[in-house]
Amino acid sequence: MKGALKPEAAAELIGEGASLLVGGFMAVGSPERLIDAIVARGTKNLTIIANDTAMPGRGIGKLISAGLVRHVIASHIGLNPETQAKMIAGELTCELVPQGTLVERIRAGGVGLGGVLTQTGLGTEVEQGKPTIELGGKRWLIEAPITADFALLGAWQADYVGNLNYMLTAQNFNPIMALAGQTVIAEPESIVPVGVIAPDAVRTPGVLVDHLLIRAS
Amino acid sequence: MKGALKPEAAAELIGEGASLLVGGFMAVGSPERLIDAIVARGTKNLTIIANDTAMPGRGIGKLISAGLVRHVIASHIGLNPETQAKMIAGELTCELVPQGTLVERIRAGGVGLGGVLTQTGLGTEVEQGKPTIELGGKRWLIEAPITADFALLGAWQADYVGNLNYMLTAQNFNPIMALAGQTVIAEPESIVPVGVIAPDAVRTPGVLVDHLLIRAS
Amino acid sequence: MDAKERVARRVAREIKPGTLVNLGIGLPSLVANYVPASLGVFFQAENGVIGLGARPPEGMEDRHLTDAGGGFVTAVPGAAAIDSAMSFGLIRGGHLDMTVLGGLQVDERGHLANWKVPGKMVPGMGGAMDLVTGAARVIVAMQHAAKGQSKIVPRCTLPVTALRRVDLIVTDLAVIEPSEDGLLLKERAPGVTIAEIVDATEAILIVPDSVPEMDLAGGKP
Amino acid sequence: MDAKERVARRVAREIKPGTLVNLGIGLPSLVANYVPASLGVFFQAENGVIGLGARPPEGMEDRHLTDAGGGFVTAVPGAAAIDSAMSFGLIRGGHLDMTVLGGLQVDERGHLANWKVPGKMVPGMGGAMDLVTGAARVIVAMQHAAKGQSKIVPRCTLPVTALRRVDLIVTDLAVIEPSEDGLLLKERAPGVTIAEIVDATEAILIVPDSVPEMDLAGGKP
Repeated sequence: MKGALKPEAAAELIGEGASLLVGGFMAVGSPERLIDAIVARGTKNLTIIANDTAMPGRGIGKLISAGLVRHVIASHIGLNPETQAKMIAGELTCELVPQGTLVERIRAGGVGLGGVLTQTGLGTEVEQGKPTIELGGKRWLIEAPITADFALLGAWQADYVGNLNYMLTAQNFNPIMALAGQTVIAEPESIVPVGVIAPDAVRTPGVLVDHLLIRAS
Repeated sequence: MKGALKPEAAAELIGEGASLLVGGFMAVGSPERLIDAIVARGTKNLTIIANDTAMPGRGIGKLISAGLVRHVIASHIGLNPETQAKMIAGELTCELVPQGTLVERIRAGGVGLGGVLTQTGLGTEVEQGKPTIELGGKRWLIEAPITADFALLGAWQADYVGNLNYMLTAQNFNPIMALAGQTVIAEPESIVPVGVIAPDAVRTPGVLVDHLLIRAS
Repeated sequence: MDAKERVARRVAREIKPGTLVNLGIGLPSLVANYVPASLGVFFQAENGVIGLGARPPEGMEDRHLTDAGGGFVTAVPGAAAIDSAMSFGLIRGGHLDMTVLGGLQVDERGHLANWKVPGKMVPGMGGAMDLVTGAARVIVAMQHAAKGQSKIVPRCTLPVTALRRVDLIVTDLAVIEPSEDGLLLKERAPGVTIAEIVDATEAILIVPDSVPEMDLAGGKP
Repeated sequence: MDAKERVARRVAREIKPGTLVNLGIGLPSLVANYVPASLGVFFQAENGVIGLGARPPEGMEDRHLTDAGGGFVTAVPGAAAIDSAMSFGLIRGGHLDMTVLGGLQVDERGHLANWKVPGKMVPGMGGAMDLVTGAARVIVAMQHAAKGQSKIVPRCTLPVTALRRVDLIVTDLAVIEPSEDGLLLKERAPGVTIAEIVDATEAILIVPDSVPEMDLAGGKP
């Protein structure tokens, strides 16, 4: 862990065209201050990989509204009409992935596996163009691993070495995405001394975290 | 969760020839009282899937010494000379699996994936007889999922609905094995009222646990 | 009792004690209202909680605790917070005893379509494909018809959610069990005749000699 | 300074501040003794802890906290307890900056054999194959020879641990870097001549004009 950054400094790390894994489920558990800083900077042509695009005015929805997103990989965009409108207008493209497949693809990317063998999506539009394999007497869809330039996480607590934990359903994709970003930036709600988060309470080891966002003023 | 069983009653559930996932790493985190009960009952022809076979007199080592084990799937048997002696004598067979592959195969079995695509073992004896696949410009070994009739877990605390947590390195394979046993029996060091283990401290949800071992007298 | 309540009450009868159940948003979520706490059922919200509870008291909502629709919820005593990998591991690994989902169409093969209306509604499948593929039991809870059109059809015209045959369809008019032979009419809503059901159903129904009325008492206490 | 200490001290020089390092049992585990705490290095024990510390004070050992060899250890402030899936996810996913492992043989291709002597020693590979395949940097720390036999050989006669070329070999006599062209002699132990090293090595070594002595000061503070 390299230290704590101001939101503007964190946003500066992210160049145009970068791919971002963004934690959160309908913006619950998303790093809002970091997203605000990216919006303020206006970094364009982003690829966003996340469960959903939230709703206008919250979480990833703010990136969509600001027109900064070129491609979305998500399981659900139904509660953000702007995402759908921009998709129809050709301003962004969207790959829809079953939620369980999405999280497993990110995990595979993060833990060095070559892909995911799942039955989810077999015989549906999701199967189209993808390889399948017969193993153990069943047919399996082979889904590719996902990694990204950055993982942007929302956390509950962080300690000075970057260990993270999460609160209730604000956990969701965050600990999995922590494995799959080339650079990992976490926005905790509080930063506590080493030892306050006991070893068994850590959900994301600090060795995975490159930067923390400084505390909110 | 169906309630708490005496060790003898738990051992009675396990028939001859059953396959058992057994948590623990060199017996740290293994369910010792449950193992003692199986030894007392003398259930034969067991298949044991575990990181290792511990050492004589501890954990899985007691099953080996009692001659109850027909087949072992493990990453390491080097610290139990009896396992090696029985293997050489033809009393048991042994499949050696890289530790990371082993845990991932168990996870795949537990979470309904068709296999594991890994580079570990490529070009070594581990590859022999197994399919490989080319994906993303790399070659991957396809390793089969593992499930078993039972998962026998060592835990730190359980609550009345079977939620479990673990202590430090006694965690190891336990939470992964909880996913992959047809019947899951957990031996906690203490059993506490519902609510004592906060939702974010649960590592194995009680819905995965079929039986707890009653408290030690 | 309105149509939705009827469906929710009937679905609640299917829930067995001590099981893990996932309820979809909308109509399926109403089922929880008719499952007595004494049943010891745990409801899963796939965004990361086992032991979903009712709405929180006014002013006590926590923004870290929502359901898969994004609405504030509570957690029951004994609840567990899990990440998305564990959540879908439970679903895909067969650890989820039942899922109750809404439907746009179900066909004579028992195939469900519930995630897309090409050109009109492309919200994404969320967790639906994993749920239908992985849950031990899949129940579709929906209105029998929408805008005068039967939702139970010979063959789905909308994109299907999975190849898996769903286990039961519960509508405001009937309970129907997809089987290898086709759609078996099991129960009718109180006061509804077999003829009315057949008339409202585009798919062919297998009608046995006896079709009892639904039991709408809710979950078995 | 005995041979093992010499190897451990030299390997310690390779460790960069703030990194995650896995030390194998035996000789490699000694490396930790020469890495100053100020470096902020976290040691991983693959059985489930990041932030492995020294041996506990007498009488304060906890049976829930051991290393991959089963010996009692401590955890440093900031340690994290992880399960085996996370532990090997870190290893396989390239999050482990360095592993230091013992060796039975290393050959001119840089292939390591360290898990099996057919017919003699069949302990199982434990985590070795994952570590050699997945770690960002693999260092082999071993005696140059065993029972008069060079452990650095033209081609491994023992079963290899992985196809991956290891990054560095540190022995009591020399530091050798496997490269595409072969085994490059980088450093010699204090007082040891190039001729002695070449003589003790069954494999062909590429010997540059200048081969400096090892720095045995331990980790950079």
